[in-house]
Amino acid sequence: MSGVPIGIVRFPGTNCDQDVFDAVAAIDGARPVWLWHKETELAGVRGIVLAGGFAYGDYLRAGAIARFSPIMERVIAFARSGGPVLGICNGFQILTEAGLLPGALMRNAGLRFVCREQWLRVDSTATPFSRHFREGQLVRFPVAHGEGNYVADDATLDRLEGDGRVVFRYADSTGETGPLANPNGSARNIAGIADERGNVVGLMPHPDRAMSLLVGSEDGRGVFRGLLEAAA
Amino acid sequence: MTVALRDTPVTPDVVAAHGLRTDEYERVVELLGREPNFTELGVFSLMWSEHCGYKYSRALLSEFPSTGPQVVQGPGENAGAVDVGHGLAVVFKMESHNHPSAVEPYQGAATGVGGILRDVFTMGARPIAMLDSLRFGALDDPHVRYLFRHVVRGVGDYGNCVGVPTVGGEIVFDDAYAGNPLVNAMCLGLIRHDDLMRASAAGPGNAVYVLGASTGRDGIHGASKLASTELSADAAESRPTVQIGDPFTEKLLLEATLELIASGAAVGVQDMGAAGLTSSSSEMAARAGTGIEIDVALVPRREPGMTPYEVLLSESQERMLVVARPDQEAALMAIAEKWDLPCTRVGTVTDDDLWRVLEDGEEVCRIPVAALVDGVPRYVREVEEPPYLAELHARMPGSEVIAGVDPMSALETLLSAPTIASKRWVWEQYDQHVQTNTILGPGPAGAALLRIKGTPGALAVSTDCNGRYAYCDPRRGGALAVAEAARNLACVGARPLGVTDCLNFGNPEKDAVYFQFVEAVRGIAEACRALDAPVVSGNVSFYNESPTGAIYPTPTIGMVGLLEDVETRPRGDGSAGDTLILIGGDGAHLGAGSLLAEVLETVGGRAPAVDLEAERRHAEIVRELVREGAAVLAQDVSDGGLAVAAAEICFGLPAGCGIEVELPEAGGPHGPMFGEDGARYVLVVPAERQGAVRRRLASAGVGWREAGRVTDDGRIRFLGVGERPRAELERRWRNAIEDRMESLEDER
Amino acid sequence: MTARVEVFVQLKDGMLDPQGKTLEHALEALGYAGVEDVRVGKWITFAVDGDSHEEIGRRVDEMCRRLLANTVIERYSYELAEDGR
Amino acid sequence: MTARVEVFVQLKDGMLDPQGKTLEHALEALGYAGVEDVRVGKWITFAVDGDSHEEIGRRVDEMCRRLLANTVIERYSYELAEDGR
Ligand SMILES: Nc1ncnc2c1ncn2[C@@H]1O[C@H](COP(=O)(O)OP(=O)(O)O)[C@@H](O)[C@H]1O
Ligand SMILES: [Mg+2]
Repeated sequence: MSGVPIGIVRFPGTNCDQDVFDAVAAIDGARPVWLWHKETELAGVRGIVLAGGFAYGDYLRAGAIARFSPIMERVIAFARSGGPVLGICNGFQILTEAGLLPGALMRNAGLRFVCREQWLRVDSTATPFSRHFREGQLVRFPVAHGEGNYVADDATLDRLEGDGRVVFRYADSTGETGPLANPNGSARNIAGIADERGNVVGLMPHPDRAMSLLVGSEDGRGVFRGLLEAAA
Repeated sequence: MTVALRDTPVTPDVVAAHGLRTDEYERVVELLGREPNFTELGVFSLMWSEHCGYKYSRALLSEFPSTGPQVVQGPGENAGAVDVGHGLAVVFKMESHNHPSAVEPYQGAATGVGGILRDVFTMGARPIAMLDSLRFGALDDPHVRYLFRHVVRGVGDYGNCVGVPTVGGEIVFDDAYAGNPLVNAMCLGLIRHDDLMRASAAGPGNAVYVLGASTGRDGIHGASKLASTELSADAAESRPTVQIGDPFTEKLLLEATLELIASGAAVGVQDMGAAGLTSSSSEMAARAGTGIEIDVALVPRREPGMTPYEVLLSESQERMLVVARPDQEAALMAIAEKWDLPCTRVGTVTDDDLWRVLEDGEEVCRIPVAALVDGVPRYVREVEEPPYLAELHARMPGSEVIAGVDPMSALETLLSAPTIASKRWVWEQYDQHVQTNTILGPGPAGAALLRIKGTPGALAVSTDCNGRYAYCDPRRGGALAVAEAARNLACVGARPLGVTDCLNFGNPEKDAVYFQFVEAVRGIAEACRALDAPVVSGNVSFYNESPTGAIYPTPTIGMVGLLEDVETRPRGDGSAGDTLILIGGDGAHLGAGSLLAEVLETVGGRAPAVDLEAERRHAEIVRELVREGAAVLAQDVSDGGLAVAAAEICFGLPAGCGIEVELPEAGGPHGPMFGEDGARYVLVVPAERQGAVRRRLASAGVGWREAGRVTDDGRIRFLGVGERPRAELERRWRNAIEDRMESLEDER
Repeated sequence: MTARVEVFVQLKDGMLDPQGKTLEHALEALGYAGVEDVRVGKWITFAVDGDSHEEIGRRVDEMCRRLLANTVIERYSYELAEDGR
Repeated sequence: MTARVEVFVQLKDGMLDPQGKTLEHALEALGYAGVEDVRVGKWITFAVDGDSHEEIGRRVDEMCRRLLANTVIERYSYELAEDGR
């Protein structure tokens, strides 16, 4: 099988690995490659996705244990060297625990796991993963998480907004980003953010579950096309 | 303490404490040719319990049809399986975890999900969906809210963590379940035919391994009962019977098990569920016609000082029993290592047909496998119809009482009754989408629809049961549960492939309960025959009683069906101008129905009569019209009759749409609006398809009438009766449960 | 008086503690040898006023049994201190 | 020596604690007046051996910073005791 190798990290307890694998495989020119958490080499992948799920059961804190897996040293180095890294849901939580993205994801304000179709407003197209959207465009990805409540101190939040690093915000079908559209209490309705250089992005909603109208939305394709182009 | 336990003499009280009747004990002595020792007694009491041995139900369950060209695996294995074409089969089963959930709702529900998942992946199938069928008392009782809240959390947290979507289910709130909630979980898995693994301990000389979690004193009921009499209070304290779920370990166990089955690293695999090591090892030997020898000293423990009795009877979760050939051991160990799971050799398959247990080589049990597994006594008895039924049937409100009910406010009451209202508050706590197969999840339709990747087809699945029907008319109730499931499938264009069941009843030693069971089973058998839905797996849960009496008999049906071409699924996009077609004629039957229960707050009358021929023909025609796209949306008429069905259709239409329903001139509106007569559907038909639909219905000789239309005025109107703004009714329906659950915590 | 209350909740002995077990492995993997018997419980703190130490103690114990601990599977203990604020 | 360790983890002041708030409301609903400032944290206990009290202390502190607490949002404290088993 040919194509640009995109690594999908499998931690014990990752459960969206196959979904992400399928999403990557659905993009012409991309080739999904498994990265086992115990490995210490990246096998030449050009982009990396940390998939959703419950690595180590989310025990103690979501992402807390996974971020110490052997593979993560390589992932961190790859990210620091500018390689495209996407963290979806649990992957986002792991990226914050690993310090690749600022802030933290706390228990949902409603204290309940929440799974629903969710509208997002694209606030920055300056990352590989959002460049195929228009600024202000509404996209629909499902959310499914119990610890998606994004928190950071005001200084950090201001910096994120100032630098255009808030990539996705929870919105309603009209684009309103008020509390009613916020599924988990996240600060300023933040659903996804980028690091300084934009090559590392984490988001709670699932573009990997939005790859076909048959299951509700195909808005996720743009995210993975962008990943491929950045990796190529 | 442990010594005391091990050497406890087997006195009549000890036998009684183990729930064995004297004649059963004599049978044990006869089969052994001697008195059992304490450990052996515990083993028999477990294997001969209803839960493992089905002594009251087995004989009757054989009345179920269980064969058919599509059946790949019928009853007898961990789960049943039916063919879905393209070399694939669906493995499915339903299981109850009622009592554990009553004691500890969160862990009880969680471990219930864990158990049914293992039943499915033990067979080599990857679990692709869960459904949960739940019963609670009324939500105004804080303890019921506590149970409900934590059961839902338990179901969600476990399935979400393992990564299996919960795509459907049902929930009923009724005082009949106040002291005894029901938690039934159904799991579906997908597998290639040739990967199907049977749980047999074949090949004398092969080794037996325990894979997964270590063994603690979880769920040792017999022992704990004993403990409370023989041990000091605090010692009893330290013998938990509540099992704690570990979904993370389950996920590892799932992946490891599928990998070792796919790579041919095992001869047989069996999950260690109820009765743990004892039933798993003896049943595997029984299936293979071999013997088995286990040394409990080799079983990894979580706690010190466990006796053979405790190790054998422990119900610790997330464990598998694996049988492998010597040449498979290396591969097996490598897989266990990869997934960080302990895998320990604990015994050997033998050819002496004996179930032998050693402790450090010293024999503690020596029982013929056949005695344990096939020796189970079977009880069948003739019982008469209990008098309560005649009284119930007579207790039907008079027509003047019914006539006094204001139809529109009755509709408001029905839509905001938690049993009928939207279950959104529940299923939003469940991951409905992981694995990306969910075309229709909870909510939109009575049945869920899942694509089967790599094929053009989709699976439809629904769980259904109306316990009130079964209480008023056990036989009809059993049949109607099957019929409703089939209707839900027809509404998404699917035809039935097979059925699993979870038969929840009271104490079968009581004649009334036994009668309910016998009749419900017959009703299910008749309906499954008529609708070509063989029963391939199931579960029986007796003794669902509380001080306030037995629960409603609740034979929950889980039906799996196939939509060959996913492109023929209902579009669900009705719009103003579409016509409502009522199939199956107008309703008249209010007995045992929702109007009585929720509005008049009384239970009485008979359940709706069952016409299986009509069910079959109507399901057939609905299926065809849906597949042809002639009906963009189909809804079966069930709880709350045509009125509720019409309202639920309206809530699924684009904002702004309303619905207008015509009622027959003659007679009052109550029968037509709220009647729950069977074999009925409402179809939404676009203008341009109406001619075709009329012709098809006429030629099919199916009773039907035009019942109204989709409007653009955002109102729900029953001509000649009254109307309400859709938004107002929808708000009641959508928020009924959430409003009652507002406070975030309740006292236990 | 106002008291600062600390409530400690933990699974009963013998109960499987999946979090503790997983955490124990994680600590070992991080190179912390000789860590054993890890258990993850709850630590709940609050301020409450009442007439006396005893009266508050009785009330807190009741709160634990009714809400703060799940006594079917958990045991609890608590400490009271005069509020020094 | 072997030490029994107790680690206490709690959200930093100023971070609002929905779980604590919920319990506060629930306690009030159950009729417990005058309960305030409820916070729900973690109580992690384990046994660990090492050369000295100090050495163990250093190690436990490191465990907390690296794994047991997320210092972006949480603060921690711990106590060591000679293992009396
Ligand atoms: N406990 C539950 N878990 C998940 N989904 C549920 C549950 N209870 C009800 N649902 C979903 O809500 C919808 C309505 O349920 P129900 O009223 O039983 O449908 P029907 O009456 O058509 O069988 C269905 O899609 C069902 O799957
Ligand atoms: Mg139903």
